[in-house]
Amino acid sequence: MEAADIAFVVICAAMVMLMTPGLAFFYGGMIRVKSALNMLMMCFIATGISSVLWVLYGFTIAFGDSVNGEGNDFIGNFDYLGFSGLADLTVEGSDAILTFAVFQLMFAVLTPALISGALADRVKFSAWAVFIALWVTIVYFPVAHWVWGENGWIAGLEMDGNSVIDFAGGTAVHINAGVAALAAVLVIGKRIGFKKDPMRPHNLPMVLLGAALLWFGWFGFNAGSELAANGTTALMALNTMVATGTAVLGWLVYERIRHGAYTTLGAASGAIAGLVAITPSGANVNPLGALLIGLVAGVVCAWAVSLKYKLGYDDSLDVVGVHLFGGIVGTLLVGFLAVDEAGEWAGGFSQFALQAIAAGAVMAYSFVVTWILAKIIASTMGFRATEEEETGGLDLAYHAETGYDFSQAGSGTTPGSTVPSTADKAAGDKKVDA
Amino acid sequence: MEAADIAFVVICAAMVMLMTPGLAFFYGGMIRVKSALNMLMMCFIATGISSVLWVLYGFTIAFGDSVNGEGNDFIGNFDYLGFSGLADLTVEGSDAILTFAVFQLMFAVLTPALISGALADRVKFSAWAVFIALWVTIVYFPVAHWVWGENGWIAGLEMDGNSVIDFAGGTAVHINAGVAALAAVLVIGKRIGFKKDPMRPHNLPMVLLGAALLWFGWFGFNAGSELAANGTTALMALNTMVATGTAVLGWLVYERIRHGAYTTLGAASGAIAGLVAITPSGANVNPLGALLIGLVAGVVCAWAVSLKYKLGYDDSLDVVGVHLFGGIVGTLLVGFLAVDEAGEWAGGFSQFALQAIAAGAVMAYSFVVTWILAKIIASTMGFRATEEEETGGLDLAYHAETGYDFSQAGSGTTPGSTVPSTADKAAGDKKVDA
Amino acid sequence: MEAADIAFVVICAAMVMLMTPGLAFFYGGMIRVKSALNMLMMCFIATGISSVLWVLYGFTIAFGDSVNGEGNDFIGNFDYLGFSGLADLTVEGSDAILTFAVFQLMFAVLTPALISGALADRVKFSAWAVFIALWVTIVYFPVAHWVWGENGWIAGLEMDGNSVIDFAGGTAVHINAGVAALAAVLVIGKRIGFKKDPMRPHNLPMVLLGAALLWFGWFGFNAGSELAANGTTALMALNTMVATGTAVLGWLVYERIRHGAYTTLGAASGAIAGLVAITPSGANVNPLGALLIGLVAGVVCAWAVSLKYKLGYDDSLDVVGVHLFGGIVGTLLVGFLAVDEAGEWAGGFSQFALQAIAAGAVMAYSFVVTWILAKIIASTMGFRATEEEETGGLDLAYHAETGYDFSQAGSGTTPGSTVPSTADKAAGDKKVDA
Amino acid sequence: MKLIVAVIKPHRLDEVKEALQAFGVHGLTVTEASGYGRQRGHTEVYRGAEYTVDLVPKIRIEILVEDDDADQLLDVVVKAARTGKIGDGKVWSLPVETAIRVRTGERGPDAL
Amino acid sequence: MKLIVAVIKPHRLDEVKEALQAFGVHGLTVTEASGYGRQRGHTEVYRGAEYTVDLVPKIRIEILVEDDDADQLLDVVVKAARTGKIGDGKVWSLPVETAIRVRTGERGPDAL
Amino acid sequence: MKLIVAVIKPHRLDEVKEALQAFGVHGLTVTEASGYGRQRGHTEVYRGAEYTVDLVPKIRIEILVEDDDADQLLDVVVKAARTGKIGDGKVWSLPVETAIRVRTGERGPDAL
Ligand SMILES: Nc1ncnc2c1ncn2[C@@H]1O[C@H](COP(=O)(O)OP(=O)(O)O)[C@@H](O)[C@H]1O
Ligand SMILES: Nc1ncnc2c1ncn2[C@@H]1O[C@H](COP(=O)(O)OP(=O)(O)O)[C@@H](O)[C@H]1O
Ligand SMILES: Nc1ncnc2c1ncn2[C@@H]1O[C@H](COP(=O)(O)OP(=O)(O)O)[C@@H](O)[C@H]1O
Repeated sequence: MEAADIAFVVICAAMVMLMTPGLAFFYGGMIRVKSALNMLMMCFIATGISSVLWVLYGFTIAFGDSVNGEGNDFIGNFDYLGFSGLADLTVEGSDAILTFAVFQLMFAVLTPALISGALADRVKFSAWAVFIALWVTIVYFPVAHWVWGENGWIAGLEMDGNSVIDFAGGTAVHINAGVAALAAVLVIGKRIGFKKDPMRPHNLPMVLLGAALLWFGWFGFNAGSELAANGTTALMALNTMVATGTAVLGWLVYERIRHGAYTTLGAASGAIAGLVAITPSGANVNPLGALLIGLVAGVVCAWAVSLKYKLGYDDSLDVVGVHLFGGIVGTLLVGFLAVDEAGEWAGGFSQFALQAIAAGAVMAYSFVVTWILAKIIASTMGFRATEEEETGGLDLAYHAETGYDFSQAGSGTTPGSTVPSTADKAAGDKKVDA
Repeated sequence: MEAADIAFVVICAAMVMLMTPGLAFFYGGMIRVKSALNMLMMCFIATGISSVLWVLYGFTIAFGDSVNGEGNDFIGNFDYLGFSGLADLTVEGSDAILTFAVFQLMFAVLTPALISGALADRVKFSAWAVFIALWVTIVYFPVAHWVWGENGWIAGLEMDGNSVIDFAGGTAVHINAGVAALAAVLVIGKRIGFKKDPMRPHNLPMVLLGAALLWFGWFGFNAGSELAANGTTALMALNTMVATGTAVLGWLVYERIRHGAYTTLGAASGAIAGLVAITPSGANVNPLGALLIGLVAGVVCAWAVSLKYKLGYDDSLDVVGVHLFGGIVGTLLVGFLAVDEAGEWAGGFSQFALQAIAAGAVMAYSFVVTWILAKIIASTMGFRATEEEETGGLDLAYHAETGYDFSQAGSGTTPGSTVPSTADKAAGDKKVDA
Repeated sequence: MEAADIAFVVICAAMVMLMTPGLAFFYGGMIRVKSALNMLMMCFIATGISSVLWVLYGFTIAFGDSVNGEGNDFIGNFDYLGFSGLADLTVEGSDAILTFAVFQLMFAVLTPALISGALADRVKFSAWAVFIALWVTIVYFPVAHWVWGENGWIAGLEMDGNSVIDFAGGTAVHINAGVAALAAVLVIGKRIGFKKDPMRPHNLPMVLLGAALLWFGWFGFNAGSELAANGTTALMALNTMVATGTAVLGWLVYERIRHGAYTTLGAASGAIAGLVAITPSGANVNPLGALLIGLVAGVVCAWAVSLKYKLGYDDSLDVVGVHLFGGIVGTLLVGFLAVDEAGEWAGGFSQFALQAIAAGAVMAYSFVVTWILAKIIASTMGFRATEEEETGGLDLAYHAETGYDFSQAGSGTTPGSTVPSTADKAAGDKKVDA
Repeated sequence: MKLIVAVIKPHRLDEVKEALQAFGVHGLTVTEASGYGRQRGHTEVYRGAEYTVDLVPKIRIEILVEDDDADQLLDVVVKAARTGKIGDGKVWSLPVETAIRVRTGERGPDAL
Repeated sequence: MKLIVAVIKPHRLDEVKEALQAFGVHGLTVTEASGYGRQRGHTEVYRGAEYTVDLVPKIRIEILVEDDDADQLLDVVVKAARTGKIGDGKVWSLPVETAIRVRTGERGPDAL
Repeated sequence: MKLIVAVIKPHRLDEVKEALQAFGVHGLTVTEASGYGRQRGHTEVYRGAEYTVDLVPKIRIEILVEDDDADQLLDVVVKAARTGKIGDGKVWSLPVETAIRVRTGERGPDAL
């Protein structure tokens, strides 16, 4: 691998890493203050769990065959369990594999974290940890293989000489996470007070901070997916920016007409919707196409976030509305808007059909498997927080912490705390019930 | 274009993208809490608007002639309306153009956003959107052409074999935005309570966050402007850091002597002042010169922010004091401090004269055109919020939102909200008056 | 230097720059609200001071001999005072030196800032500024030379053909700062109310934001230390991620068992502990080794942060617990876990002994010199804030500011402020006592 | 006139507000408070230091009422605020000497 | 002694404070509050869900005064707080039994 | 019954709470407040504009007590809150007509 490309992809990997905290802030700011830390933690724990599993078996399930060509339609081979052999830098091409491994790891961290927004504010922290460990194992790693693996069946689909277009993860990441979110909330049920109590974002600047970090990192996500720095990379970066721009405008205008205000939350949400939609498509459309994809995504997602009230599923932070719908918009529209290397129109029915098949397959698999998984967790260890924990706030219930203490009071804390006990007592003294 | 340079510039573009949210936080933290979201939105909307216009006609006005050499002194040609032809990756050099286009787009987003700080806390959101759409069209795109375009008249100026030095945008970006800010506030007038009511920053850590993101992104802005990775790039990066360092110290020491305290806001402001001043000059001075430029910028800007009280114009967040003065300091000082490639002194009177002409021309054009533009908006759709909106806060008035809700109250919101209505009513139900 | 490597290292430098603000937020969020700005300022001031000193004499002390080979075991030569000659881009290799200079400058900014967390909440701002100016001069610059300088004595150590492994700064940065923190707090003493008053973090999302920015920047810190983009770079990036992952898990599990909760602060602290430990070691272990180093660091540091209560030194934000212990874990463990280029085990007793010598030497030197330095400052200008300043909060005492003003009150400020006086009075009117 | 002060659980505010409206009271003033009492607080953990926080969030409501309504109103508030669990709070009434509506200067019952 | 409590619009605090100073009162205690009353609240929109927020920000002031000054002071406060628009708030007075300055232990009028 | 209200320096809250517990009082309600009085405020500086902030943070405590305990309790609070420096605050007591425990409906002394 060229030094320039390693440099590019390693830095893109760091940028994509920043997306998970970005997502945590994006989500965390939307949550009521009493459970905001729990929301952040749902995202952060994904980093730990996916990183470990990636080394142990995740990489080899998803991309084992990208190294040596052996594997099947559904999963990679198991040659690289524990990353065995991958630190041998004297092997030709090992730099490329390691670079790819660190870049793709960030996707494996982000994808399960995306789901957390739907389940927010009502699940047991320990159940969530178990859920994502299992989910990446049986859903994400295989699906990543299907779409991007050397022998993945979706990667291999062909129709009239066309192949599925999913440049940076419309199906494997966004549709996958979005539909999993839907399946999971159908199992775990609604928050107490859904549609009755107000659930106002506790910190909108934090939401915008999250959106900004996501946006920044998304350049790494999208442009970095070329795994090299060239004209396609630049086109993808440009399209990523302009699609996001129209998506912001689209969402805001929809909101102004429909609800009478240009909201900050709408602007942030529109940006994410645009970024989601341009993810699969941005390397295969021209900038005017990108403008259109962004616009459609902004409007469609602005509409889709109200569905939960109409249909009655409680997707707390609209993972379905933004990621599933945004992902579908991008994945399908590129079927019509695709251009080839020379900028000539290359879309059409067969491309569209391919896109629809890919999207449908991921949706079906992810929905069914996630639903079963959630059911199993719900009926064994239990998925939901107790009513008391949910009402009192998950931060105290699971993390024994309070997010903020702005009291100007002398000792800087909510008056009434007593001195720290320095943990000289029996271990295992349970503070919380996670 | 070399892969290394594409990699470098694409990542720099992403870093510059992050500057606009950075600016939003820098500004937003300084605003009173009741209008903080509006401040953020003034910056975010610039992203949407400039991105769309860039694709439609902005790029071709500013840089159309950089592609095929035709164009005139004042604007580029119109060959690339709608980015036509620019997604053809088989054309030699298309990678360079796309890379340049995405990098320069970020400048076109940031520059109008800079102005927002001056108008903060009192303008109609819709008027602001219209204003920046027009402003980038008739001010920014042409001026960018003058300074950086293949045939731009400022780029073409010569005197004694010297040309104007504006490496990364002292004139086109900072002086331009700073003087436009001045023109606009002269038209729209002062905030209610200016010089009477206290207008304390609502969130200083947010100001520092913004400064930090700006600082980080500025490496992309400054070093990326070389459009390649080489010794000049490294020199620019180094000078960017050290000039910022002395500017922080300069501002803090000035404040300590003059006002008796080292303030956090001063440190953040000093950093921005230093970054502004090193923007045009950093590739053409040695590190000692950079230290000096930073120091002068820190002190001058610390002094200049008080001018508004003395002269009586209400530049809410000191865009004039920081960007106009900082830009002038950097643009003029490099006239004396310039060194050539070999590190030999290359400044002097003719270089200084060139710098002054460039700065003066941009100031004159931007001031006059912006003033007329603001007048037209003020006398047609109206530029100011109503008194009630301004006193009650622009967040509720235009965005139907509240920035924070830290209430530990059971339902996590300010007590007293009622259940969400799921928008099943007549569309266009106006919540706000933007 | 290759363009790809310049591109890589310059961007890594910007990423490392972001770590200092990241650290400021990480620390600032943990502090009681009344001194949070002071914490941020302790970090920000480091940027100004170290940048200036770096240009004046820091670079040449640390790395003067890396340019022309002359120098001694303990410090570099003085050929580059004031960076003389370093802006001459026509000299072959000047690009490499400038690139190296800007990258290493960021380390010289971050390292003293790390110490601030230990002294937080009780020292005079002016004394802190003087302290770090002296500390970088007599501790950091020389130690950087020892470890990374062309002729540094630690870099030159050999045993059985092995050399000390400190890829990105386990000894020079983390052990150095951690032990200096310990020495300094032993001199300045405990905060008023230590072990008695609750000192709860005022803003945990800010702590996580800081951790996220640190984590992101750390990829630049660690991978960038290769000063090139190649297989080692990729391995380091991958190991950085996975070690951090296990460290998060390690800390959380320790906390759950020992204290009964998975805390957000624990997750953030675990991440930093993992990053610290992988810093010296990440380029010389395979991913399974990285998982192990992270896990051990997470658990050891989670335990080590309680030591201050048992032993009675007041290390406010656990610089000793996290950076000293984390640094030691990484520096020593790599002695056993090291692999060579081919991925073969290369650790063992002699490697471990080398590691221990390096760590011990830095600890001894840094502890003694810092202790003397702190004593001198304490007995001349005074190091501590007065009791009144400490109780009332350092933000007002030194910075004449209040961090937050969320009052929805009409004028957006804490009711009771009076109109701004526009500084038309006698200069030097002392607001604060820094 | 009387001033009725109620310190209640935060999530009961909506119920209390609705009950008051139903009763015909159309104004009240709310402040955020913390209460210490029989209801136990909780423990927080920060880097191994365990803090006992014994103040729990409460909402404090003030309602000016005419003398005749006071007793009934007390019952309305108590009923609406009750969950039956420890920490439900207290309600008390104080005698008021004068009450004025700032806008008009009206005094006594007319001020409400 | 009396305790005068005023619930006013936040941006009138400075005027009230100045009027009190002019009157010779040199101490007061302020808390942030929210009020519910005739003044209508506003609607907020979050991702298509519209919330009606009917509590508006108010400032609550407490002033201890000697009996003789109480009546006059009520007028001073009412006048300074008035804007004439709905939501200007209420002022009321309560009888105080004892008042003590913590620093010195002085009681009654001397405590002020 | 009486209501004792104390406005004190924030960092004395713990002492007051402990003193009250020792005395046998097991409940109180706390709000954050700002006070204006003899204690001078401070000056803040934002980009060259100097603001005088004359409100200082205080803690406001309310304690319901039986009539007989009121006097003694006043002393307990005053003593625990005292630092001897300006700004120590005020304590006052008000007559209470009724007090009810929400959970049980108990009235009077039983409500405490
Ligand atoms: N003596 C008191 N004076 C003032 N407020 C009190 C008093 N006792 C209790 N409270 C308030 O009432 C709340 C509930 O009291 P608590 O003893 O916890 O439960 P309950 O009222 O159900 O017995 C407390 O949190 C506090 O705010
Ligand atoms: N009965 C009441 N008890 C306590 N506070 C009240 C009462 N009625 C009104 N208030 C307070 O006075 C404020 C103003 O009252 P409102 O009815 O809106 O306007 P106005 O006093 O001008 O008629 C309210 O926001 C509330 O804080
Ligand atoms: N007349 C008053 N009414 C209500 N509160 C008061 C009054 N005077 C003082 N206070 C409160 O008491 C606090 C301390 O008063 P101050 O005059 O500063 O000091 P001291 O009580 O020690 O003389 C003030 O900050 C304010 O909260």
